Amino acid sequence: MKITKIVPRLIWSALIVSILGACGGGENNVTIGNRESVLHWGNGDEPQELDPHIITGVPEHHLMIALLEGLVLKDPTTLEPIPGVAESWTISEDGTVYTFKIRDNAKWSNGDPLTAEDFRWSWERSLLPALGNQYSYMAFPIKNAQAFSTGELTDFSQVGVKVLDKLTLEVTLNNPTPYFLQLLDHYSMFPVHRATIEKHGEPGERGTRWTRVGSFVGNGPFILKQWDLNKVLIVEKSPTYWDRDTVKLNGIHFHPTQNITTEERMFRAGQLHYTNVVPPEKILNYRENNPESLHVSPYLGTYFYRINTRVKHLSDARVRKALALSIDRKSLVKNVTKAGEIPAYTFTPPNTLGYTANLSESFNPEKARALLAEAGYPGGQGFPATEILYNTHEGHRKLAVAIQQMWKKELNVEITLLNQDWKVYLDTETSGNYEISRAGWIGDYVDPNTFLDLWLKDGGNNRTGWSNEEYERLVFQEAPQAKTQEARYEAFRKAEQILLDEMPIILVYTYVSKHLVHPSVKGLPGNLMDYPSYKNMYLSDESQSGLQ
Amino acid sequence: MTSAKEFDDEQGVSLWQDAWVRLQHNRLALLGMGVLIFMIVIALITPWIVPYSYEEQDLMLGAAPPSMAHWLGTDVLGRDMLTRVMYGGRVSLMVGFIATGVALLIGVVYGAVAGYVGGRVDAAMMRLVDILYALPFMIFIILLMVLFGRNMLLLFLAIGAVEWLTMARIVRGQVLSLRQQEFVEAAISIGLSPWTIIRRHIIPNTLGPVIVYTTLTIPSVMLLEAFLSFLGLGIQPPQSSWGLLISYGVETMEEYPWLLIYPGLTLSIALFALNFLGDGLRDALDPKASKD
Amino acid sequence: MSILEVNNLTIRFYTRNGVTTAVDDISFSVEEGETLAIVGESGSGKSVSCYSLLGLIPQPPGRIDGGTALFNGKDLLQCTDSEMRAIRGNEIAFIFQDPMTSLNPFLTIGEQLLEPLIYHRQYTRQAARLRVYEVLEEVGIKDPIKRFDCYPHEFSGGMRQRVMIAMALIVEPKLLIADEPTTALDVTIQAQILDLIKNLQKKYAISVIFISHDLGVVAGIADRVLVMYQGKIVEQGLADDIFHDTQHDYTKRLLASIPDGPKLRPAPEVEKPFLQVDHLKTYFQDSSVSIIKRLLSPSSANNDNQFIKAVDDVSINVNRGEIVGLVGESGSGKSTLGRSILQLVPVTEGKVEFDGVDLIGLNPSLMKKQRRRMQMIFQDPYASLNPRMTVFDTLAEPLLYHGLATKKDVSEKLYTLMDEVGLARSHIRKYPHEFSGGQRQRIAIGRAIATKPELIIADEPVSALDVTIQAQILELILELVDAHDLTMLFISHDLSVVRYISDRVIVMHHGKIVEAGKTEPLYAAPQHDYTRSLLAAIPVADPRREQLSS
Amino acid sequence: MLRFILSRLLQAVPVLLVVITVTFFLIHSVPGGPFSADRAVAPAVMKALNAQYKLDLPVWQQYTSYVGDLLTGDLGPSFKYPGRSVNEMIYAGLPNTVELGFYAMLVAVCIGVVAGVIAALKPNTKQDYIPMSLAMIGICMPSFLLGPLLVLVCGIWMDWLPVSGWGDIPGDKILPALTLGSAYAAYIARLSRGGMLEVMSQDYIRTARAKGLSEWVVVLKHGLRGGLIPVTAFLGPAFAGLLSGSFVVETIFQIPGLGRFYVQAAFNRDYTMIMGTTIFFSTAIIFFNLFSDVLATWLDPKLRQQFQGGK
Repeated sequence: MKITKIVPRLIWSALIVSILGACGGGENNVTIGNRESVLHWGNGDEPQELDPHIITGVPEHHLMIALLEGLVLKDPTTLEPIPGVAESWTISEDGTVYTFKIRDNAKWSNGDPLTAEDFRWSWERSLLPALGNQYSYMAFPIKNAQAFSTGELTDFSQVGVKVLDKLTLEVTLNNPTPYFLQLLDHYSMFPVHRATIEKHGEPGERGTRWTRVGSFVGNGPFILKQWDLNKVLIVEKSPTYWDRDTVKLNGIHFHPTQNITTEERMFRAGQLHYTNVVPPEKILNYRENNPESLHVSPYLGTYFYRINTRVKHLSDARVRKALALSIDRKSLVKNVTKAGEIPAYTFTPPNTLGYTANLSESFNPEKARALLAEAGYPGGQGFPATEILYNTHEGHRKLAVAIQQMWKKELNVEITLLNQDWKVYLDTETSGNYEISRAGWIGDYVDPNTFLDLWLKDGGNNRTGWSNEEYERLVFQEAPQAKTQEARYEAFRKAEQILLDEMPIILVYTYVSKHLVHPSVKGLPGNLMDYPSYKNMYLSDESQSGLQ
Repeated sequence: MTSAKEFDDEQGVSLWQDAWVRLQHNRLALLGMGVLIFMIVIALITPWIVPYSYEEQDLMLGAAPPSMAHWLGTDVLGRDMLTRVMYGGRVSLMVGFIATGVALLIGVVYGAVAGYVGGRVDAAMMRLVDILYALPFMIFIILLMVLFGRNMLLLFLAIGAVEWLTMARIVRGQVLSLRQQEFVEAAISIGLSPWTIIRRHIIPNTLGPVIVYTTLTIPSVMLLEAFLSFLGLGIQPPQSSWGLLISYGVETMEEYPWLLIYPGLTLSIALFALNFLGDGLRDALDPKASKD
Repeated sequence: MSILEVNNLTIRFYTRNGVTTAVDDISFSVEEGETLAIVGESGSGKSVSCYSLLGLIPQPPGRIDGGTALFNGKDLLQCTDSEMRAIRGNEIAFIFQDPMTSLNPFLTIGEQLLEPLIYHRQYTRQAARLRVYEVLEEVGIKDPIKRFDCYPHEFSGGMRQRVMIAMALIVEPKLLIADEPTTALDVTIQAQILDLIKNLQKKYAISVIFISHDLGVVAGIADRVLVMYQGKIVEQGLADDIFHDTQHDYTKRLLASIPDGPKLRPAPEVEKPFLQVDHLKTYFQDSSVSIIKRLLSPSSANNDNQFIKAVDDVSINVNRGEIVGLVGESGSGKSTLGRSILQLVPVTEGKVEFDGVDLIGLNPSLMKKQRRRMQMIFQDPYASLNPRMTVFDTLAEPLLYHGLATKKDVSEKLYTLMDEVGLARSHIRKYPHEFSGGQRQRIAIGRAIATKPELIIADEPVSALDVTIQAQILELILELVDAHDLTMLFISHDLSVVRYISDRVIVMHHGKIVEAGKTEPLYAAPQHDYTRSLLAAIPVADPRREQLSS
Repeated sequence: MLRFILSRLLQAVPVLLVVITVTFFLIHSVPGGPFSADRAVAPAVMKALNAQYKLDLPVWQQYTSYVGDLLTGDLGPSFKYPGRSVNEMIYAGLPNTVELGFYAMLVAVCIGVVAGVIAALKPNTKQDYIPMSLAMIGICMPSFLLGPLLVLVCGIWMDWLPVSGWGDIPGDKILPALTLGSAYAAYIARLSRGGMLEVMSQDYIRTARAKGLSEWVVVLKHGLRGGLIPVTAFLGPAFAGLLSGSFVVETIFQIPGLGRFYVQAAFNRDYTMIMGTTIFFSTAIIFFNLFSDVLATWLDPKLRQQFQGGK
C-alpha cells in the first residue's frame, strides 16, 4: 500500500490509542498501599548508588537504613544508641576500648551468618584510600584509622579493630569519644557482604555492579526488589532479618520526587504516603486545612551567613556584630520561611543531648547602628557595597532579598546579591573571593562537637579565614580529655562563647524538618536527626484515600 | 563611480513611507501598535510615576490580594505588584526587542549570504549552524556567567547566540527561491556587486516571513530571559521581569492567584498586540498582498 | 435551439480602493454543436463572464449585479451550491490556459482523471480506470496504462493540455469552455491541440466557447465570433463577417496590429562583426540521471548521457546595428544561449567575443565595465521587476551605480528616459504591481537602455503581452534601436513577430542551429524541414485560408 | 535521494567531531569539579576520586582517551551515579524522551494544521483571527506555567488525568504531551496558514473546483498536500527543540527522560554524562534536520523523482 496512505493512518491510530487511555485515574497508591501495607515514600533526588562506602546525601541514607544495619541503631524518638546487629557491648573505664557482642541469629539476606570478621573487613574496605569514601572520617576516632585512610599506614592490623572470636569485636579509640556509638549508625560504618563485592571486582574499585537488583546482599530489615532509573526503587520485607517479627511493612516504594511542587501535588492526588519536603507557600494552607498531615519538628542544623573576615571592612568584629544585630529573625521566620523554623542565637542547636550554649543578643537596631558608627561608618556612610552570595534556590533568594532590605533600612548600607550555580558557588566560597555567603551545616551525630570542630584554622569547612588559638585549645584538647560529660560541655560552652563574641558567622535560624505525612502512616515520630525507622512503621487501613 | 551608499537612503525611505500609508488601513495592526506604544511609554516613565519602590518590602503584609493601596496586590515579600509589573516591563521589552534585533540582524545577513552564494560555501555555513544548534546551551550559559560576571549585555549575547540560528535557516530557504527570480538576474546583468544585490534586492524581499518569525521570537526570548535570570545570568533580584514574575507566580498559583494572573495577562496582551502588528506590517510591506 | 442563453449579465468587483465593472450588461447565446469564440484583450472581461456562470470567481470582492444565464432552461446564477456542483464538471466542463499549473503536481494524472467519474457518475474505481484509459487513448496519449500513474511534471506542455482535454471530456459534457487553451504552447503543438478539439467537438457534438486573444487561432476554429472590449460586446457575428466585413474600429485595430509581412526599414547591410560566439557549449548536470548510473559510468568529462546539452556547439556572429532573430520552440536552448552570452549562466566551453573582448573568464572589475555595454530584457514583466522597488529606484539604480548621473540630476535624466519609453511621468513613485503588463515591459526596457548599452538581448519581450500592446512595444523597440544605434539579439518562439522585426534569423532546435540567413529569403524558401514545419504551423488571421489548410 | 542522504551523513561526522571537541574543552574550563561538595572533601579522598576517573591527567590526554572509548561506543561511567554507565542511563531515558517528543509533535501538528487550514479558508476575517489567537496561547503560556495549570485543573480539581508518571497509569501521557506540544502549535499554525493561502490561489485548485468537487475535497485532498510543505521543513528543527525543551516538562510530570539527565549533569559537572547527552542530542538534531529536508523533497513528486533518478 502506498506509503502516503500508511503515514496518516499511523498518526491517527496513535492519537486514538492515547485518548482512549485517558479514562480516569483508577485507584491511587495510598489506597492500594494501605491495603497491602506497602509504603509510598517521596525520597527527593534519584539515589546515586547503593554502595554504603561511596554515597553521600540524604536520599541514599534512607535506602541504606532499609537495606543494611550497623552494630548500633538509634532510638526513633530520643536517638539514644540501641542494640542493632550487636546484641550488647562493654566500654573500658578510660572509655577507649569497646567490645561488641554480635547476635548469633543475625544473617545476611542470602542466609550467610553475620560475623565480627564481616565488620572488620567492611571497615577496612571503607577506609581504602583508592575507594574515595567521602565519609571515611566517621571512623577517624578509631586508632590509626586516619593514617590508614591517607595511605601512610598500609597494614590494617595496626588499626584499633580486632576480632576476638567469631561473634566478638574489639575496637580501640585514640581517646575517649562519648558520641562514638552514634557514629556506628552511619552508613559508612555499615557491613558489606565480602563475597558479593569480590565477585564483581576489586574492593577498592568504585561502580562495580555488586549493588544491582539480584546481586545485592544486605543485612537490613528489607531486601532490594526493583530499581527503575528515575522512576521507582522497591524494597521488600527481608525473610532473613533477625528482628523480622517486629517489621510490619511488606514493602516500600521509594519515588524520586525531585520537584517539590510536583511532590506536593502527588501527595494531594494520593500517590504518596510521605513527602521529602513541603513547599514553603503551602505550609500555611496545610496548617489551617489539614494540620494532621503536616509534620514539622526541629532538625539538628543551623542556617547562617558566612562572613569572609579577610575582607577589610568585614575584618572588624563590631561591623559583623552590627550586621547580626540588625536582622529581625522573628519576622524572617514568620513571614519569609514560614515553616516554623526557630530563630538561631547559638551555632549548636539548643539542648543537643542536654547541651545549650549561652545565647547571643537578639534584634537590636539601635545598638547595631551605634556599633557601626563606632567602627567608622556613622549612619552607613562610607560603608563599601557588600555582596551576598547564594546558590540558585528559591528559599535562599527570598531570605537574601529580605535581609538585604533589612540592612538597607536599618543600617543604610548598600547590599547587592549574587546568585550562582551550585558548583560555581562552592568554588567561589572555597577560593574565598566572596564577602558574605549563605551557608548551612547539618550535624553528623547528636553532639556539640560536630558543630564546633568546624572552626579549625584553615579547616576544610571553615572558609571564613577566622581562627582563635584559645577556641582551638578548648575544642581539640580540653573537651576530648574532659573526664565528665558536664566538664566537656563546659569547655564547649566557653569555646562557643568566643565564637559568638567574634561573630565570624551571622546565625539566622535553626532548621526544622518538614514533611507531609498521610494520617494512615503510624510509627514515625519526628526526631532531631529526621531519621525514619522503617522497621517500626506500619499503615493503619483507614478508608480515607487521597485528600482534596 | 559614486558609492552605492549614496542613493541607498533614497530607496529605503520610500519603502517604509509607503508601508506606513498602507498600514493605516489595517485596524487591528493599529490597535496592536497603540498598545505596544502605550506599554513602551509606561516602561520609560516608570521611575517617575510608580507608587512604591520596587524593592520596598512590608513583611507583615506578605501576599495581599488587590486593594485600594496596592491595585494589583502584593507579592510574598509584601512588595507592590503594580510597581514590579511596570519595572518588569522595562526589562522584558528591552530584552525582547534588543535580543531579537541582534538575532534578526545576524540571522538575516548570515542566511542571505548562505542562500545567495550557494554551493559549498552554503553547505559549510549550514553545517556551522548545525554545530551551534547542537552545543549544550546550559554549559554555555554557566561559562558565560562565570567568565564575564553578569550584566545585561551578556544576556543579549546568550539569547542572540541561540535565536539567530533558526532565523538564518528561514532566510536561507527564502533566498534560495528568490535567487531564481528574473529580477535578480537583471540586477546581475546591470553589473551590481553581489553584496549590493543582497542588500538592495534580496533582503527587502525576505521581510515578509522574517517579520512573522520575529513576532514569534520575541515571546520566546522574553521567556528565555526569565530562565536565564532564574539561573543567575540575567537580572539579579530584587529587580524582576515579566518572565520572572510569572515563574514566581506559578509556585503560589493556588494560594495567591493574582501573583500569576497580572504579569501573565500583561505578557499575553503584549504578545497579541505584537502579533497583530507583525501581520499588519507583513501585509503592508508586501505591496501585492494589500492590493485587493 | 440554444444550449446557453446569457442576457444583460453585469459583474462588478468591490475592492478597498474602489469598484470596477468587469462585465457591463452583455448578452449572447451558444447554439448546440456550435463553436463560439470570444475575443478580447486582457482586462476585457472575456474570462470573468464565463467563470461567473459557474461561480468560479471569488465572491467577496466580485459580485453578479444582474442578468440571467439559462442553461437547458435553468438559470445558473440562481442555482444553490449542490445544484451548481452537479452541473460543474459534469454538464459544463473547463479547459484552462496554463497546463503547467492547472494540474495538481502532487497527484498522479490518473487520480485526477478518476475524480469526475467517481463524484458525478458514481463509477467504481475499476470501471472509471478503464474509461480513463479509453479517453487518454482518444486524446492521443500513448500507452495510457503506464502513463496512468505518472505525475504531471513528467509530461510536456502539449501532453498536459491533452490530459486537461481528457479530464473535461471524460463525462461527455454538453458545453465545453476553453480559456486560451493553446496560448502557452509552441506553435506546432498548438496546431495539433486545435485539431484535436475540432475533431472531438464533431464526434461528440459538444458546443464550445473558445476564449482567446489570438485572432489567428480563432479564425481557424470558430463558427461565430464575439469581440469584447472593456466589459462590453463591441461586435458579434459569423467568423467570416468579422474577419472580412469588420464593422467596429476596435476590431479593425485588433486585426491591423497582428505582425504580418516583412520588416519595413531593414538595417543597412554592413559587415562589421560586433559579437562573435564560436563553439559555445553550455551543459547542465542532468540530476534526473540516477546516481548509480552516474557512479558506475566512466567519469569522462562530457560523456553523452550525463548532461542536458542546452547549447551544443553553437557559433553565431552579430554585426553592429543589426537585429538578429533567434527562433525555436521551448526547450530549444535559445534563452540559455542568450544568458550564456551575458555570462548569467556558467559556460562549459567555447568563446564569446564582445567587440573584441573575450567575456569568458573575465575578472569581475573588467566584467563590470563590459556589463554596462550589454543589457537584457526579460520575458515575464511580472518577475523581472523587483516588487518592492518603485519605478524611480528601478531606473535610478543603473544610472547612479555606473556614475551616469549624480543624486541631483538623476530625476531629470529619469524623466527623459520615461518619455523615451512612453511612460507617464506621474508614475515615478508607483510600484510594479500597479502597472499593466505592457507598462511594466516599458519600465524593463527603460532599465535596459538606461546605461546606454550597445548590445541588447531581448528574451521573448512581447510574448506575454496582448496583441495591440505587442505592436506598440515592437514599435518602441524599433525606434530605440535606430535612435541609440543598438545591436539586438531578439529571442522568440513567435515567427511572425521575428519576421516583422529582425534583419537576419537563426533557427535553433535541441541546442543546435539548424538554419540561419536573411529574414525574407528564409521565410520564402526554408531549407531545413524543421523550419518548414514551424512556418506551416503559424495560424493565419483569415478563416478562408485556415479552413482550406486544415 | 540516496546520494543526498549519504552526503549529508558524511557531513555530519565532522560536525559531531567539532561538537564533541568544543563541548569537552568547554566543560573543563567551567569552574567547580564533579566532586566538590558542601562538606569539604579531604585532599586524599579528592586525589583518589580524580585518579579513579582519570581526571588527574592533563585535559587533552583525557580527551584522547575519551574519544578512544567513544569509538568503541562506551560513553564512560557517570560521576554522579557511580554504579551506572552513561550508556545505560541514556538507554533508560532516551525512549521516554523520544516518545514524549513524538506525542508532543503530534499534538502540535494536529492543533497547528487544523487552526492553520481553518484560518486560511477565509483570510483576515473572524474565522482567521480566532484559530490563530487560540494557537497563539501556546506561545504566551510557557511550559513551566501551562504544565502546573493543566495538572491543577485536569489532575486535581477534575481528577480526569493522572498527575505524574509515564506509562504505568493509562492516560498519563496526555498532559505532558499537551504541555510540550502547545508551544509549537503556534508556529505550525502560522506556517500551515501561509502554505494553504499560497496553495489555494494556485490554478489547479480552480481546476479541482471546476470539476465540481465538494469544497472539502478540494481543500483537504488537493490543497493540503501542497500547503503542508513549509510545515515539514519546520518539523526537523522543531523536533530537535522538543528534545532539549523536554527538561521542564519531565521535571513537572516526573517523566524518567533524557532531558532531566541533561540539565542535572550540567549542574553536577558530570562530565561523561554531559558528553553523552550532548552527543545524543546533536545526533538527534542532525538526524531530524536531515529527516525534515528529505521529507520536504519527498513530498513533492517533482523533487522526489529528480532524486530517485529518471523512471
